[in-house]
Amino acid sequence: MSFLQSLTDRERVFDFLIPASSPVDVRHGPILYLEDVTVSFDGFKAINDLNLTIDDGELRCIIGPNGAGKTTMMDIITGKTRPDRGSVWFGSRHNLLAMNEPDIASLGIGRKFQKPTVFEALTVFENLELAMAADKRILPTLTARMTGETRDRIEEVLVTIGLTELRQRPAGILSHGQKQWLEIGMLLMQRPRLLLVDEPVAGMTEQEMERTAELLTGLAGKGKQSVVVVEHDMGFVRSIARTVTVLHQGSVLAEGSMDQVSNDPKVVEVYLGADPDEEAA
Amino acid sequence: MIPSSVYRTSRWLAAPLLGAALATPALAQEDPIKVGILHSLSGTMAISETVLKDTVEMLIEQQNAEGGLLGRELEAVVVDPASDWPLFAEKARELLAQEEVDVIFGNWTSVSRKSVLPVVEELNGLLFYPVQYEGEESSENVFYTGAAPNQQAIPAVDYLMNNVGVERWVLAGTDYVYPRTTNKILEAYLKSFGVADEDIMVNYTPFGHSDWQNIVSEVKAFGSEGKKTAVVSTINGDANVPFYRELGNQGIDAADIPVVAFSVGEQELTGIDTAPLVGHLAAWNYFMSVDTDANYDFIDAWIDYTGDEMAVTNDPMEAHYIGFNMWIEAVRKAGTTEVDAVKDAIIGVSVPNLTGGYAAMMPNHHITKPVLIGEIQDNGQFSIVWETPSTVAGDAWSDYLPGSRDLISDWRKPMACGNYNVVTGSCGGGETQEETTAEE
Amino acid sequence: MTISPCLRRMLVLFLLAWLPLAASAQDDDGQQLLQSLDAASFTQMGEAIEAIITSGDERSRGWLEALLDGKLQRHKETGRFVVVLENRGRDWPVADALTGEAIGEMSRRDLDRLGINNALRGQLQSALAVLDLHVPETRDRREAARALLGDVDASLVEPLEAVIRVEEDAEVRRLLEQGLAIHRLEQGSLEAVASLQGSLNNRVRAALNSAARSDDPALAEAASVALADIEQQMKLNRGLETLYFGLSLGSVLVLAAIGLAITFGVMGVINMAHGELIMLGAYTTWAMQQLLPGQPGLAMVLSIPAGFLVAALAGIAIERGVIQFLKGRPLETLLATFGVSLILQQLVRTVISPLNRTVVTPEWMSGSIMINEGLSLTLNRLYVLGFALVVFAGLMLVMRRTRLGLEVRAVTQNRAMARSMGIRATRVDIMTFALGSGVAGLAGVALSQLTNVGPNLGQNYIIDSFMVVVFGGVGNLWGTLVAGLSLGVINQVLEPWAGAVLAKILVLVFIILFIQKRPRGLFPQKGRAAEG
Amino acid sequence: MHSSTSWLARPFRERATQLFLGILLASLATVTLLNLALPAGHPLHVSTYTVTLLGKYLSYALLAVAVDLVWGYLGILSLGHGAFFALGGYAMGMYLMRQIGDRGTYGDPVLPDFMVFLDWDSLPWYWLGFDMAWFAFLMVLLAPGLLALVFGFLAFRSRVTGVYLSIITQALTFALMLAFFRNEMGFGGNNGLTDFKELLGFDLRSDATRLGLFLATGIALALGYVLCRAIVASKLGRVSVATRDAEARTRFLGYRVERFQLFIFVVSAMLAGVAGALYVPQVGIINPSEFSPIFSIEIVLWVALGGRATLYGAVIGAILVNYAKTVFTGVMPDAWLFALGGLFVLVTVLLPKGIAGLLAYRVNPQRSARKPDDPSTSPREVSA
Repeated sequence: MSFLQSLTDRERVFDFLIPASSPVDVRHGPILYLEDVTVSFDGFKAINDLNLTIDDGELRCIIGPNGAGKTTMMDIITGKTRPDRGSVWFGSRHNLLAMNEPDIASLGIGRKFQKPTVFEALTVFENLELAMAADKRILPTLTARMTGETRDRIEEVLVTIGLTELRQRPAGILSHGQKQWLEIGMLLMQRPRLLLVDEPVAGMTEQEMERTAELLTGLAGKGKQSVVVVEHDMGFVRSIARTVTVLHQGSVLAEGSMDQVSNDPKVVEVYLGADPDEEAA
Repeated sequence: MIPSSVYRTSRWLAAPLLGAALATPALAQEDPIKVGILHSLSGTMAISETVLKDTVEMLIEQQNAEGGLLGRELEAVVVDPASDWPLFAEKARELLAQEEVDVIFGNWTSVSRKSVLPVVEELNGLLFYPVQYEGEESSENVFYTGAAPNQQAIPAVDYLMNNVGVERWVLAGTDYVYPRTTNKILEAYLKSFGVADEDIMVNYTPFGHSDWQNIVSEVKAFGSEGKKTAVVSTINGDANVPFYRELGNQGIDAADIPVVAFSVGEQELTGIDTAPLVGHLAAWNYFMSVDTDANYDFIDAWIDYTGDEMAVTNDPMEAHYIGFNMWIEAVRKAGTTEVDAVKDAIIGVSVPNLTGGYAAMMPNHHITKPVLIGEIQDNGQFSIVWETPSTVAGDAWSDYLPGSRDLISDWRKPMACGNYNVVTGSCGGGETQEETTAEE
Repeated sequence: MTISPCLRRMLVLFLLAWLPLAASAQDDDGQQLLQSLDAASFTQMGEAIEAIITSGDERSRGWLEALLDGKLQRHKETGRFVVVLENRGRDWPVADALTGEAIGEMSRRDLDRLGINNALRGQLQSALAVLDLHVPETRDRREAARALLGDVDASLVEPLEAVIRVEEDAEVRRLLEQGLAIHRLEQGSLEAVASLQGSLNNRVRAALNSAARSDDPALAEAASVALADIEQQMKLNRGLETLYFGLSLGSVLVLAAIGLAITFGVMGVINMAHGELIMLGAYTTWAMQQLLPGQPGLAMVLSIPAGFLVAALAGIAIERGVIQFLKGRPLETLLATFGVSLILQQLVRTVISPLNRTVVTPEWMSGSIMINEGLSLTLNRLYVLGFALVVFAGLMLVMRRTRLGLEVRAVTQNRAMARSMGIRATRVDIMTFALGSGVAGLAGVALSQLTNVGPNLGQNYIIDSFMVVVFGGVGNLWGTLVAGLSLGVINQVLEPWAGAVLAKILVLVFIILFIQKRPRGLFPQKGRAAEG
Repeated sequence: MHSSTSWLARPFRERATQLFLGILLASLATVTLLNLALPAGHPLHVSTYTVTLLGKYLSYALLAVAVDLVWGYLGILSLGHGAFFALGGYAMGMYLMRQIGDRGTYGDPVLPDFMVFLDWDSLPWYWLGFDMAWFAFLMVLLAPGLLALVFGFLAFRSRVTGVYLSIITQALTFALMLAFFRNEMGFGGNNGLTDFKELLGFDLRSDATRLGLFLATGIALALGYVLCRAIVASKLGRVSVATRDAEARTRFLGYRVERFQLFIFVVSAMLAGVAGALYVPQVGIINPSEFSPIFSIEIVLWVALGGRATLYGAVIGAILVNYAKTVFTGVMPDAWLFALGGLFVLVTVLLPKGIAGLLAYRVNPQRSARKPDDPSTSPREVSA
């Protein structure tokens, strides 16, 4: 929101008055709000004046050719990369650009990496345990003990991601798809308000894909999680998407329902006649 | 050093018992006499110490060829403390407690001696230490066959002052206790001759220092003040090669600024291209070039033993030669290898050295030595240019250090004290203050 | 050291009419002269030396030179004087001092050396120097003239002026005039100061310094003014000198580290035996000199390829024998190669010797080149500096321009991909490791000219090498170059006021803090080794 | 209360830990018995020499455990842990020096000998307080702890990782070595501190004291082991493993990774300090060579040899290597380096998981096949 607005806005509470852990304020609709975000890596503009708004409980799909800046965008939201310009707000209270990864995570933004990253040396169960929302300072972590309800919660998630019988095996031995799920499971444990899911179905079989689709659609909803999915697989996107955003060269090319965008000539041009340099970049 | 009178008496009581224990049938007469050799065969000090190990082994071989000692064979027990100081202590303990050797020949660096010292004293062993050192020590169980500062450093400086007319001094050394102490002594000594502060430049470098460019050029500048300048080098082993190379290359020749070294002998020179060093000096109590039959015999024996025509001998080897013969003498005199007996017997023993004179064991466990100044020649040998008229007795406590001025050492009974303070009239840590420290 | 009047007299005579003197001496005269050399005190010996020169015996020069390097000796029994031709070992080949013909070997035991001390050496040198003023080679005449600086006194003035008149080489003339000026200055003449203005020569400064201390206020004043002026010029010199020292030290670091920059930086192998590979290179140089006695220069040149080869082969052996089994576990390579380094060290100790080996410096590498009287660069280090740059350039070429370099980079970036493109990754690994090791060998060849050639050689450089590579940024050759040189210069700049030890400490602290600021080194790079 | 301490009790419920403690305590008891009960001549008699030797091994073992904690479970390869060990040692050494009192050569009641003959007139400020045991023992923990805190804070905050971290830890210990070599520092330079007389009033030369020190070291090792085990078995332990294997991921789960790293690093440094403090009175000397980078690398080798990320592996490795060293240097003085070097090469090539891996396989093949802590698969390895 522009500076003037922010002054006139009577509801506005100044950042420094808000404890970082305060619940996200979504009374004004959007849970995520990117404005004029630009970031460039030695000259090459990865994100270029990107504006994006995700509403609370929405399930949004983001598509776009390689180098469109999908992953970079996620890095910015999760605090891994600092943009050169622009503002990123979580709800109407939290300026994400002022926080680091752990803060943002504990604020309720969960992320699933493009390349599934789970803790291979730890068991499936332990992976979920670590992900679980809890006091993550040192001493509490040191003295933490497994309570009944946490165990139940973990079991419950194990069921959802269908890894119950593998719970005691190290995550390292899981198949690619299983790892994908475990990582999604870890997101669930985090109880985030906003999930950023990067290519969740890469390397999955048909059935696995369907189940993932159910999972994600089930997650999203008013007052529950909002989900942002970045995906290449058009079939998958069509199966879950309500609103689709097309990124190209770091900014929004088109936005709308799947049919709208797939009929958009610009989009078609980008996808069919995408020039090789872009692909490479 | 003896912690307290109580402890001492208890040890005097223990000694005879120990003697008895050794005399039990467990050790029959035909058992060999064990000689421990405690020299680094690996690590940084191997360069200097391996030859000393070989020397002792050679001496033992010779002794056995002459029928051994007290009708018994001599047997060498060799261990490798690997240039690792704590390991020295451990190995010393192994030699004395496990192997039960009758005597140890060993150590090179001060720190290794310091780490072995408590062990040798605790287990009442005998240690012959063959290297020139900083002094400031006199242990009941250690015999110092190397030079004390007054047997090397001071005569060398005298020579430079009187025979070369040096007026400006660079005291360059490796940063450890031997150079530190020696330079302290020399500074005091020089100032007692009215040398001004600005005419003395002191410089310390780390072990194995390899980049001498700056220091050498400083020396060069220091030497261009129109006064005759000399460098007194207590630079340790490995650092010497790059140092001398740099000297040579920056064109400092012995005629302009002579360097007199206390740690550079024939052994070190084998590793250096000596051509540019001709005329630089070293002060020792022995040189391979010494022109005596005893020396030639020793050299021949050594060359035959090593099977290397080019093998060289050096000062610490002579020290072992002397120490070994002294021990043999003492054992013969005492009729036993039992430590306390030998300790008493060895004082006053005198054996021929390799420079045509005799070395006698003083009551302070140091020996008498001649001091020689040699100039480096292009064949890696030294030509002797100066020599003390008579031998000099080793001084455990320097007269030029405030702390030790009043200390003397005499291990003959009844005094039997390594650090007797002539002022307080007490032995070392004045017992008078014992209680006060006990309380604090 | 001043030359005694007696010697002066003969020189005057000798110089004024320098037609070679009548060589009519009988052998007994020679015997006589040598007899007198064999004197109790050095003073007597000094006189004997003068006697020899004044005798004008044409053998005198040979005798004096033999005396100078301690090779003029007397047989104990026969009292026969001989010149030792080779004085190593126990039995020495000798030649008769009088007749000059070789007479087989003598045991050093039966020989008595006519020893001299520095004072006599000085006397001999200047005496020979004066004689040298008449040799045809300009270079030698210059040397002689330079050697005379500060050794001129009254009796030499006239003859030297005579020499100057006929000397055609300007440099020799200048030096001799300077020598005379120094003499006049010692005599307290003011105008001498003027003629010494601005000379940076050490001896000149020494003379001026003592003049500045003289009781004649005018002279002292003038001298100190001249000195101050000279000091001004020296300042610049010192600055350049320090820079040179720094670059030279830096070049050593670069040489030691550059091989590591490849094995470690590019392959991600933490090779603790790198130092020992350097050591092998150094020993190769030594071995070469043993094989080619008397031609250190040739040996030096040959040992460059040889050193590379030996180290490279050793590297291949290590790669095949150990590292190939540790693919993907670079850390284990640290452990295994540490074991290898222990073995290599002890191997050298047992096979060759625990003692250091002598590596002779070829004459074209010893000494220094004079930029001006006050600034001269040590040659051996100059060569090493150049060598380092050449090696670096060579490596850059290999990595940038050759097929191997391309493949290496490909494998580094993405092994699997490279494989699928038909690059034989294993072969590339071997080649890369061999290359890195070979370069370490080259470093050894160079280091043999600067420091000990002994079993511990490697140990002294391994830590520094890792520091340099990491400081420069792993896997970046330029980084290594810049890092090495800059660390060298920093160290040498700090040293004069901080002292050698503190300087090193400060450099280390600097590295630590720098890595805090730039956790990827000077030139961060993407790639396998940089990840994590 | 209970909830906050139960994590410490956890290890005692683990079979492996019980086994380890059992073996350790049992061997302590046997050695004591064989040393005291049997006469010197007896074949089974354990001489005081051996006891001291074992004591030294145990202190090394504790050091190895400390290293394994950071390397095995946190993925931080510290090539500078010798520094913390040495600092602890120096703290103890300074106390022992002060205990000599006026029994030094020069009989100076306050100044240690090396200060007297390099004529220092007064005790430097940092030596004050070391005549008090409690202060010295506090320093044994604080000196290494603080160094680790400052160093770790800088390093982890700026996310220095992998080989860069390893090398600057090496730089750290190297710098400290050079510093302690300087005689101006007032730590006895190259000679270090030696010729100790007594500790807490016990004569260091008496066999009883030596046995006591040996036992104390054994206990310390047991406690240290339990502490590390407790940390590793706690959730914090799992977080650190997570950090080791996927640092970024851990951050995105909301853990402040750098703080966890710092915490464990400091704990480990303090353990190393304790090890050093127990080492010094038994070997009777502390000097800068303990700071030498090579020593720190050796420590890592013990751990690797024993088996990384198992703790007990570290203990086995430390004892084995040093025992080998003792034997070889005595039996084959000229060739022992071949043996040691060969050992390192063979073990790393043939037993990637170290001896512990071998044991684990013997005990329970299927489990060891999937040993969760096995770091040799972790991505961080590439850089570490």
